[in-house]
Amino acid sequence: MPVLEGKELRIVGFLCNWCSYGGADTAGVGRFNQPTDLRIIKVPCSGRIDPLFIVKALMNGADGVLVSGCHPRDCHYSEGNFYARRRLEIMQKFLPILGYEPGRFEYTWVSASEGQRWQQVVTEFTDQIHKLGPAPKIVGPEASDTLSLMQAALK
Amino acid sequence: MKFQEELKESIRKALPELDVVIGWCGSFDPLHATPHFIYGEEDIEKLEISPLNVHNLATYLPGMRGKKVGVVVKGCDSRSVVELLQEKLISRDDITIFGFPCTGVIDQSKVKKAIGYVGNVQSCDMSDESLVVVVDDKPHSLKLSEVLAEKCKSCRYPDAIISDYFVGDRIAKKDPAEPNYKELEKFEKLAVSERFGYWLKELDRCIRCYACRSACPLCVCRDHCIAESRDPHWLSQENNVRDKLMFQVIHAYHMAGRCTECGECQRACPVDIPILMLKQKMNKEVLDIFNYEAGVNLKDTPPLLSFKMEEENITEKDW
Amino acid sequence: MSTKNLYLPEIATIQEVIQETHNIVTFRVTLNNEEAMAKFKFEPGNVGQLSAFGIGESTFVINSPPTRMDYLQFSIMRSGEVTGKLHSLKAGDQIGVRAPLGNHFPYEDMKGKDIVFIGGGIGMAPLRTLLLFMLDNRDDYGKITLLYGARSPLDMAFNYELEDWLDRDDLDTHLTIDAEFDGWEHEVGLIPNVLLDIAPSSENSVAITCGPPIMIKFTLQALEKLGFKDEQIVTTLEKRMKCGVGICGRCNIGTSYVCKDGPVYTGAQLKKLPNEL
Amino acid sequence: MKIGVFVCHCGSNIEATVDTATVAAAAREFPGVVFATDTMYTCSEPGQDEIVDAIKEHNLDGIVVASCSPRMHEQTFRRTVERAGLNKYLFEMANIREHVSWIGKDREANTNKAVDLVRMASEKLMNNQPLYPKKFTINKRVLIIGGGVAGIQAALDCADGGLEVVMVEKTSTIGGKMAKLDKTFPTVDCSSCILGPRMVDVAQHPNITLYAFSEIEEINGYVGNFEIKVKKKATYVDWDACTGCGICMEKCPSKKATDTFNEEIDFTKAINIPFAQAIPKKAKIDPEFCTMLKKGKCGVCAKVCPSGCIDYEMKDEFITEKVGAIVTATGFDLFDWTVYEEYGGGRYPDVITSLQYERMLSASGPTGGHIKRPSDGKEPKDVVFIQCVGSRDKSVGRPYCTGFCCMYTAKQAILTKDHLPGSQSYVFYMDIRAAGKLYDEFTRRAMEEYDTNYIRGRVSMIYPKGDKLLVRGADTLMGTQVEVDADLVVLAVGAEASKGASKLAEKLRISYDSYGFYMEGHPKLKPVETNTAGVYLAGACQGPKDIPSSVAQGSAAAAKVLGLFSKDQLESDPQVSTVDIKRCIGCGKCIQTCPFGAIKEIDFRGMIKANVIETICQGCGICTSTCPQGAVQLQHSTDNQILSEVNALCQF
Amino acid sequence: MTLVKYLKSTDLKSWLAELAEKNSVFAPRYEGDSVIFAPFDPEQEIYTKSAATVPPKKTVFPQSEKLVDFTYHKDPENPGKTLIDGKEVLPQGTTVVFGGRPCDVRGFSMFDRVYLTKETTDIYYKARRDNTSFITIACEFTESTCFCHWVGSSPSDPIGSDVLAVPVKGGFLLTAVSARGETLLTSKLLLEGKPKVEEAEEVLDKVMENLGKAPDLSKSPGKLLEVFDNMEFWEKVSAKCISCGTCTYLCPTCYCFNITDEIQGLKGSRIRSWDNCMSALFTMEASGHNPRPTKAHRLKNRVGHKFSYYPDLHDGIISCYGCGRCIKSCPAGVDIREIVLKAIEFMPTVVEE
Repeated sequence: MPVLEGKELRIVGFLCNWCSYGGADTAGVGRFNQPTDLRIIKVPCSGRIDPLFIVKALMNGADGVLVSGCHPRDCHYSEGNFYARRRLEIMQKFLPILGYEPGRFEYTWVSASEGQRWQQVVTEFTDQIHKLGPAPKIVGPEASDTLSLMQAALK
Repeated sequence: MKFQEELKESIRKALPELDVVIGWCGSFDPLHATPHFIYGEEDIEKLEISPLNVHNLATYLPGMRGKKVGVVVKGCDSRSVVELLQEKLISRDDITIFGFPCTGVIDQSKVKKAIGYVGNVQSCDMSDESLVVVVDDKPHSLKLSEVLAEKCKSCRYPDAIISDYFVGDRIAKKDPAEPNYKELEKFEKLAVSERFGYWLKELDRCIRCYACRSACPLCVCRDHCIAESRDPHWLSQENNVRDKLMFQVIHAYHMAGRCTECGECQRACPVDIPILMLKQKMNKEVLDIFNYEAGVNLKDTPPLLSFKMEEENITEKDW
Repeated sequence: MSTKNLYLPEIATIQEVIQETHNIVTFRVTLNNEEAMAKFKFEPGNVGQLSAFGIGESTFVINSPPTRMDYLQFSIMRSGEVTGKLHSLKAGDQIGVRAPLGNHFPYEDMKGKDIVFIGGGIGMAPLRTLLLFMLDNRDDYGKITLLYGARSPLDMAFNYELEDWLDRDDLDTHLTIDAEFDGWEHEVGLIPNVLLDIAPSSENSVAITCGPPIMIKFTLQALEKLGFKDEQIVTTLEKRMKCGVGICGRCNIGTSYVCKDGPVYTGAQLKKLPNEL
Repeated sequence: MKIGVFVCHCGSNIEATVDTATVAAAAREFPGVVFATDTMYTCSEPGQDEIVDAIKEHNLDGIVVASCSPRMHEQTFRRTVERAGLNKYLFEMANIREHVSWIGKDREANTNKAVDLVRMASEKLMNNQPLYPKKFTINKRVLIIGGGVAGIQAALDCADGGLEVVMVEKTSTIGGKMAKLDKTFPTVDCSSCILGPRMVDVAQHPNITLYAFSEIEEINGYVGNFEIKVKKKATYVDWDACTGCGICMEKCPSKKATDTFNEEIDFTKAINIPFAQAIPKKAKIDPEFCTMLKKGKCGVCAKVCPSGCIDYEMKDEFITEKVGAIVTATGFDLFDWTVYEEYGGGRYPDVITSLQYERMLSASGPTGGHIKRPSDGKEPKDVVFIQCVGSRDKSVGRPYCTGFCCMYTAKQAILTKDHLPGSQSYVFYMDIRAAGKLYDEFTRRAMEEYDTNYIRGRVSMIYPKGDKLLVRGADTLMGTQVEVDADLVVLAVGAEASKGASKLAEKLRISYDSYGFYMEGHPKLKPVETNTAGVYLAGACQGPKDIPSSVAQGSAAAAKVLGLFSKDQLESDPQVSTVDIKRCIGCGKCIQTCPFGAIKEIDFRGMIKANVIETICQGCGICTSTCPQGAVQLQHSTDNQILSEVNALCQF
Repeated sequence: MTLVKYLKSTDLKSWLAELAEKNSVFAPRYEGDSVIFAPFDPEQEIYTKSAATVPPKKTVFPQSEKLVDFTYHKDPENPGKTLIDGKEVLPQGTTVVFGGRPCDVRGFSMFDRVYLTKETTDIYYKARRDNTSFITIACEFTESTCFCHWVGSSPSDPIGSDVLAVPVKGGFLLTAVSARGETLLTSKLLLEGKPKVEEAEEVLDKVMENLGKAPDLSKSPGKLLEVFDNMEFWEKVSAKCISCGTCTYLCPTCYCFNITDEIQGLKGSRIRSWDNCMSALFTMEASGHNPRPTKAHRLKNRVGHKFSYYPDLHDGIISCYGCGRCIKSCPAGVDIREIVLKAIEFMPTVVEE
């Protein structure tokens, strides 16, 4: 089932199991309303996230990617989010050269108790992606397939 | 070159203790050089030092683990050696480094552009300032500065940073002290859709030969690159520009904080795709965020393999 | 020129799955197209490419004999992605089959001779097709000896027919394992050593051997000691294969393409090939 | 793979905003899914039975349950599929309650999202592999780090339970902070009378090996099999021979050594035994003050020692101990209050800490239990106690409440009156926190029976006025300014993590908060566990605690250790990294980044390869995202599993 | 009588535009700094001076093509029952390739002997081969990497082509060298060619003269087998090889491929893509065993295949047409000519007993 045409954009979240996934659960338990665009992939630790997953998601058609882990120093594995912070930061700074607007990908820290913060993060990020609109998509085998679509869109 | 004979002498001295020394010699036409493997006395004479020696010979080192290898390096190549040593991909005890003052190498694409057709080069005479290339009996005079590789124009490490033998007089560090990212910065100013379209158009002609990776001295996965593996299955074998671009992102990211910008990826590309820019972008950010440059200090750790509890230059989004 | 699509597999249904050992399963399959199944012809030693669609193809010998055509039997040892996927399939699931491919055992040339089969581990699979074929044409051949070895009884495939083979009067069956094992009543020892103990005569004989490279190496030495000449030895080779029809270019040893010109080679043929196993 | 999908209504919790029947119908179209249904309460007994039956009936070898958060019921369903004979890792959950039905009311969008989450789960499941735990034997010895009351309790409980205990204490005596106290609240009984016998028990217990004046140098290994390197710091006294007679201390001419046990309200000798009841009661030389060690002259102690145990050449010694579990009970230290300029920043001798006051009150202390002003040795009349010094104060980076200061201040006010009946105590406080059995009654006694003047408000300034200190503060209840001419000011200084706690945490590979307190496994349910298997917490190292809480935690940690050791073998979590030896090129990047030291270099047929020690690996996956060729894969979160989830979301 | 026509350079684009009405037309043009074959675009300049960076191999043998599309069909009544169907995906339409060189186009004759034999017909290859015409430009210049004359070809070799275009002043002399070629030369834009025949011949003579004398490679099949087991020889000649695939992917005669599956959900494809014998993965078996474990083994196979095995199987025809791309584009300067000559000259050192 594709995203709800016109209503939703495709937003992928990578959340660490110990803090942010729990934070999202806490938000759920607290019935904190959130936009429906985001789909969450659970990983054990933000340090597990290869930044290339983010690129893969974008190139495969995601409009936005959100990563969330434990606050620095609170990592369940003590160091995972410190590595993650460096790697995610560098990828975030890199993406614009490929033609993805800054803001398509964000990362943040949310603890298991911060349900409200999670609600805020999801709401703001979804809003941010909707403001940017759909991300450029690569279609078809040849560059011309995509380029002609892009040109058509400009007209 | 003045110190060529001196270099040969050093190699002659070191060779008995070594399995092989890697340098350069002439190739299929006078405009090209090729890596030259010196196994014995008889191979030494062919060695030539010239601005045609584009190849970064450090590329061969990780594949020769366990052998005693001598390697002749330009300043930029020596940074690859440093990075390899730093990552313990080669052992200092096994390699002997021959350094010399490098005044820059020639970019063949620029020569091609300047002359037009270089299929049949009959001779190529080089001086400090210029070169005269004779193609089909017609001489073409070119200023060296016009055809110098881009990386050489802003070179900050003309002398090998690490060497066991250094021949010739060291060149003092040239200005500018900061890497030159002017072209990159120009590109970054384009509209997002233009940037996006640019890469698709450029990567479209990629033939997935992966010479970019094979020529990279720091692509050490070699036979186990994830470009062709199914577990993990990052890329499909389908003919699509998406996977071609994805591979370049993978390469750039795997090089983040490790790339010394030797430019071999782009030079090796048989269809001249400007992929170095992606690595430059990564390096620019690495410098910005971590104040780090790869292959300069033996004791460094690549920034993505380490961390600080407090990162001075990372400002996280405030939600 | 043929207009048949070399790469389009026949869809087949797995009728039965037999878990042979912890890492070997056997599929009994029939082609979905009944006409194709009825017309299907092959020779002992021919191989087939099995497809797990979405993962890929891998080569296996057809180890049932052409004399028993209720189904085609393939035994699959788990080693990579395709075999991993095949191992997860169950009866009723569908796979693709491209067969027959490759050459076959020169069974015509073996008529009237004594036959010695020497199989190690999964190497028993290619021997099985020829063994059953010969048993089904028993009068054409002289004495038939089978030596089948595996690391342990737990690694021994085709358990369900070993008893029958042992019981037969017209087949001299020897089973061996590498090391002592509780309850094992047969021989213990490495195949080449047991072979020397059995010491089949080389006179008017053919030895057919298949198994892991190291076993082959020492078995060939043992056969030489027993007086077998290169022409009297037949073995099969394995290579990474893709097309199965001698085009894609990876399985060659010099001029010989294992997928098309093999997998069956005599000792004499092997000696003529460049040394690139 | 044959997958069964169960979409849970959770009563109306999910069904109210997600059309579960539609989700199940959509799931039937997914690759591999051969059975899909919606159920009322999947976690209920009939719900679970339905899964078991379906596995049998449809020959399923993978299960997806779309219901609540896996943090809620993943374990439950894993047991269910195991009951049906499936490996428990051939199971995935889609969280359609906390992440879908509870956070939005748009039924269409929710249903659509739930379908996506189920697709993601089933695509991942197709890449799952059965995983099996490995069994390994354990060394049933326990290391206790810190010999305060929490550590002592843990050690004795473990030792009484039959375990061999190794206790490492960094000072030359056990007893910790409690040994310095005069009396304890709310019973006002003698601290050393309660603790002393427990300390003796430690010394005499056949199962306990005590290393005092020692520190942890290195910790290797994993739960069940730790290897500890202990540094026995040089004491310059052969403790095997020392009888603790104290002659050396008596004769030592160097009298200006720092007396840490007495909180530096007096000096001690360069060779000293901290206090009379010290365990072990052994002398040690403080090299900073010993003229023999500094200048090579003196040697008095060696001359007078009847057992000849002085050894000026002594060096630090390293001992290796093998244990199966570790209890950290490193306690707390006091906040450095001298940052408070308004209290004089340490310049006024008659402004002291509560712990210094405690030593002054103690009969075995340097003043012999007499309250004397440090400046002139006079008995004070007006004593001011200031609460919350370095507690509940964001301006000094200590926003938390130390928790026990209210109580000991009340105790000290009472004791002041007992010692000096003519005295008057004043307490400046923010709130009275007296939540504990008999606690509130105790503070009331201080106010009502002992006439302590409790003033709710902060002190803004202390400055000398003649030989007194003028304490100026606000009385926020009266809305007035208060000034007290005090003879002595006692600061209730807050607790912080003990010095070196963070360094030790790094060796233990456990997490700590920004104040250096160790992180428990779960704030409610795992108060004494850490996230590193086999490492437990007791006492104030986890956060400020009073004596009963510390003791309770000591016992709790001991119970955990005894529980752990009740099995002869442990099972390791199979969700760990494994190395594909064929793909590994031995670059060592994984080794470099592993926070647990779980990856080691091995030689494989002459090639360097990485190897994961399954029992050490905690399953974070940093190695997997570090390895450029994907040779190290974290089981159950492999690249292919995550990629299949990404693809499931992005390519449909 | 052979059909000859004259095409003015200025009419080239119009002519190709005419051809593009019924065919997809490929022509060489600059993309970045390299010349590649791309769908004809009247807006872009066509490059005709020398051989393209990448040969037009992909027009008949694409870098990656679908062989089979397969679908898992679920039985709506019983989701447990899944049927698979696999459909062949055959290429459609006709193609005209303008601007290949004789060495590029003759390369396909090397494919033919393998892909179109009596027993095996690769119908995908055949479908493209039968429907692709080549208008080949004979070489007016030679490059230092050219050695077509060593391997039995020449700068005007018509094998595999339909029309041969010889550069003459102001345009090209077009000669139909196949029946299909004649049908391509019907445009009104083309002028009578006879007056230009002589000039064209002169051009070709001059080129041959420039190429010089070719060494005798007839002994290469035997000599390469002789040095087969001399690993020191192969290690030395392969030392500078970096094991990339540039030589194979740019080679007009390299025909090896890989077959892999890709699947999304219930639908997927079986894909054939160019493979590269210089990669260790080419022969790596699932067990981890690799019969060609080092680059020396692999380069030996590449040279051996072209200069020994193929000629042994196919009437002595060397499966290299001397385009020289593997030399020119090799990032490390490996020169296949040098290796073959070294093998031919190689004298095994006789060890005295």
